[in-house]
Amino acid sequence: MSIHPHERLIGAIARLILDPLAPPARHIAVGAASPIPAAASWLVRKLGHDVRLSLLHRPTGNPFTEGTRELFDLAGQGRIDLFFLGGGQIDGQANLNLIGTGEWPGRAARFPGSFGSAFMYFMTPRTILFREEHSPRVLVPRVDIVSAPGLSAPGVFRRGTAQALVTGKCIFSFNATAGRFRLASRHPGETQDSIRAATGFAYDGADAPVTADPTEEELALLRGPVCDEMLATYPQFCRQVWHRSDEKAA
Amino acid sequence: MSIHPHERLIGAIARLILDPLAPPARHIAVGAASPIPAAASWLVRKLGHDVRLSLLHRPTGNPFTEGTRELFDLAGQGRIDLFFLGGGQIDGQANLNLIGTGEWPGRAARFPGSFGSAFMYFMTPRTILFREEHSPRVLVPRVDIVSAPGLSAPGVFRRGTAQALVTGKCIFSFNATAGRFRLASRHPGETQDSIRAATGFAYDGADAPVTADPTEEELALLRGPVCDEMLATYPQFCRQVWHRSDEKAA
Amino acid sequence: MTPTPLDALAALVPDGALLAMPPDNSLAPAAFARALVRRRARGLRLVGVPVAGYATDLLIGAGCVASLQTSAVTLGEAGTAPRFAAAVAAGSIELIDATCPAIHTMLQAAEKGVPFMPLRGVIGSDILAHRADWKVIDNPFADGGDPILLLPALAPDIAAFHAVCADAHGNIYVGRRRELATIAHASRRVLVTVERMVEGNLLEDERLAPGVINGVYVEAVALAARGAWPIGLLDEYAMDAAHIAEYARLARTAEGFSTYLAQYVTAPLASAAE
Amino acid sequence: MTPTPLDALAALVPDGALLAMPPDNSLAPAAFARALVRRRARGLRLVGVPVAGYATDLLIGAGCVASLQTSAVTLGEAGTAPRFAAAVAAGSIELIDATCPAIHTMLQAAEKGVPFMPLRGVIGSDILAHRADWKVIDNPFADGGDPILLLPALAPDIAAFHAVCADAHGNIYVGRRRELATIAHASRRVLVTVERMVEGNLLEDERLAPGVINGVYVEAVALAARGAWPIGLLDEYAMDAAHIAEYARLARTAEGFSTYLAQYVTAPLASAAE
Repeated sequence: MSIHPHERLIGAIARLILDPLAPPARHIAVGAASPIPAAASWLVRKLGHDVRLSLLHRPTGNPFTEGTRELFDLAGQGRIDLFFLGGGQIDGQANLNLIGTGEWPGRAARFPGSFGSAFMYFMTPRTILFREEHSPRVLVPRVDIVSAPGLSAPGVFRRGTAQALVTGKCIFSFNATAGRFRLASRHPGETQDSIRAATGFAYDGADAPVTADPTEEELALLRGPVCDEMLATYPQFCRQVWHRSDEKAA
Repeated sequence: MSIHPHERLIGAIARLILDPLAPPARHIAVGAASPIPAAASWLVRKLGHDVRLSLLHRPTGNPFTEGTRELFDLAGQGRIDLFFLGGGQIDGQANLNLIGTGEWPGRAARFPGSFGSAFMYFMTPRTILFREEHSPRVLVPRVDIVSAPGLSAPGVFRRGTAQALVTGKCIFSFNATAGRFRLASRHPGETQDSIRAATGFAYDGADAPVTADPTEEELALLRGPVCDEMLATYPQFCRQVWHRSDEKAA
Repeated sequence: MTPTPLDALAALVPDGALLAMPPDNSLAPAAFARALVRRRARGLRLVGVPVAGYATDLLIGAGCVASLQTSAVTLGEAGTAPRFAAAVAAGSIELIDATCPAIHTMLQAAEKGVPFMPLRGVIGSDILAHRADWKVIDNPFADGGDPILLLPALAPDIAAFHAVCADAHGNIYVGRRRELATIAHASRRVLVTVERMVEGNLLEDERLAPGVINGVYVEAVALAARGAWPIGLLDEYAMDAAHIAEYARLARTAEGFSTYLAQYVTAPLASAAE
Repeated sequence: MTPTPLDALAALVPDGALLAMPPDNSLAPAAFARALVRRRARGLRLVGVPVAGYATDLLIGAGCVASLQTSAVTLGEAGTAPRFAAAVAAGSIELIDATCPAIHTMLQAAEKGVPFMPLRGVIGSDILAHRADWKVIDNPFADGGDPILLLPALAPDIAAFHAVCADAHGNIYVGRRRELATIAHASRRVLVTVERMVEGNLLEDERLAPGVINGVYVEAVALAARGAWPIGLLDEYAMDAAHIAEYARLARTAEGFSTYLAQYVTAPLASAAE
């Protein structure tokens, strides 16, 4: 069985979670409809790391009893170390736009909305940005609408910002001091030119090594125990990536 | 069976609750360790009035799932029409002192503390003050410490204040505009002089009619269905007043 | 509390009401929304707590909605909420963007009876730039230079949701979805549909009480078996993903949406089934 | 989470800790307080949420307490808390008076991660006059002339309570006493005694989950059968009113209190029973 591109993304995110230079990730929360970040978090757990996962929107066995309010309160308390965010647009200063393009409130193209991004991005020490589509349409010089800013003025309470941006083509690390992304690795099949051409914002690092494949151990964990954990919440994803379905859930 | 003085107080409080000139009492909350106000509220219910009772500190079947916080939130929302308060000292401006006498925080004699009085007194349209001991020690010209003020400066958010003060000797009504009590009725056996002598603060109305006894119907309700409701929470009170004990609770 | 017929429950909502509903993963009142469409509700000002889904998209498509305050509108795996997207493109509804914890916080302020409540974050977001009713102050407990957002209390005229069961006292079982209690506490009137009525008093049962909303907050209850459908309800039944996908497909056009309404909402059969 | 022995749980509380406990009607940690007396805890800064009772009076009498923030101290039907009254008269503890909803509000601010939260009422009370850490501002959402109290967030170092059961994940069943969740959320560390450990995961059980506090907040759990005694525990067992009355009587004097300690708290037998 060849490596599915999603498996590569999952492995790459898991390595970002485990980055020894980043603040510790003892508690990771994963929002709704995020199978790849969820799988990466499970992989870290199944690799034996002592990390707590709070996964929203499991139909039963949800970890919370006050819905998303409890998630946001946890983040407010500083008890969530790492969260994942995406964006309809993401710019070179790590600003996120989940609201829409064109005039406010997204007259050209309306996205679903900000969800909790305008809060979570400030409250967690680390955010891993994830957006599979890597195109000039998504990675723009400047977002049309800022639903959550990547950087804040001095004095504004903020625990952290983006650690990295993971796309279908590459991984960018984010330098909060410079307010700029740097190419950290490119996925197999991509070149420095293909990435440059698909990226609307300027970034540092003309080239970078190829993103490492998941190890055999990681692949075995993904296809076994990680998939087991994901089946009930993400049946479609598990079918698509691992050709498995949950007999009970079906 | 003669009328127990507590039955008279219960009947008098029930009539105050039903006072047609006061704001409607659709929802009455009764705090802990308040058998007489609780019995008066139950009596109003058993007389057929459509009133909701929230009784705190029933060991099981408590109406709340967030403890007293839910009570205070209810009051904040304006959903509680009537509450009962007492005081180690009560003065002629209806200021309450549940904290202590002498220097702060009650060096001469410390009372238990303010509980929620500094909030509830502002939040409910009506408060019935109840203190059985009627003496110059309790009913003072000016409380040593204000745990909850009877009146507030203009602009301070406040839905109401004291409707009346019920003691073991009499009932005073409170005129919030004048900031003064007026003798409304004196209990059997009391005279205008005995009340004047036992009251530390000045009040209007030299004399007043005798407090009416509970009717036969009211007494029958008190001794039957009201006592039934009270047995589990106030076994000692029910024994003392009605010579009844709860076999199940015993 | 005697159950009200579902269409009578919907009739309790006046046109123009500020109506709060939970999202598709938290006891959304789908049958109630269909009843609102049947009663031709107009000018509703919806609040998605904190996001909105099927019921909101349906009401927007049916022309019931004047404005929507929420943090997002989504059909989950079925993607974009099509009538919402069309309404935004046409500018036919007023959209008031928030962010999830801000919605929770504004309701908590109403729950507590205070005029405002603070929230961290949000500063620098264009959401704030478009909220004239939100204020940033300097934190009075810091030594200066610590801006913090204050959000006004939000007290919906009506909250509506679909729960598991109710008793004769109007107590409602919502299980682990305790956030529904805050919506109920904050709202002036609460209308609830339930799968079934139960005997006794839910608050007297120590095992059930933690998942119960006190009837003091509840104005009326209607029976609506499978009343969350096509959304799921706790462990009672799962989401009907195929139906939501069908909705998403049909609702992509105004014509398709009309077909959907005729088949599932206004048809005599669909109506009678509720 | 493997249960810790009770005395080891008490050893996790450093001298001087800001320690929050619920009152006698809401899962008060009586056995835990006795263990703190045995470990000779000193300088504790107690928070009674929102009032205090037996456990607090015991700790004050045993010399464990430097300060107490609460809205009241009472033994309920047994009357005044005698060691508290003696300590106030002697000025031997610092007493920080609050009012019930203010305690709840300060914890809710910590729960939410905001530096303050407003509360209505209180203005004109001498409680406010003695709280330099409370502020009155003019409501920024009114047109002026609307003073409102702001309370600072209160994040206890440790919260302790006695609950029904825990599972291996540290999830705690508190039933309808949901206010315990706020205490747990607001506190940096949470130590819990329970009647028993249970199999499985309490949060996976849809019937129990509404009464469960997530183990994410919980540092350690100790088994303590009848660990609320002489206080009652939900519908598990009733308050031992005779014992509380005996305590109230003995604790009226320092000598009587010593007798009580020797008999019920520090005696080898009493200790071994816990």
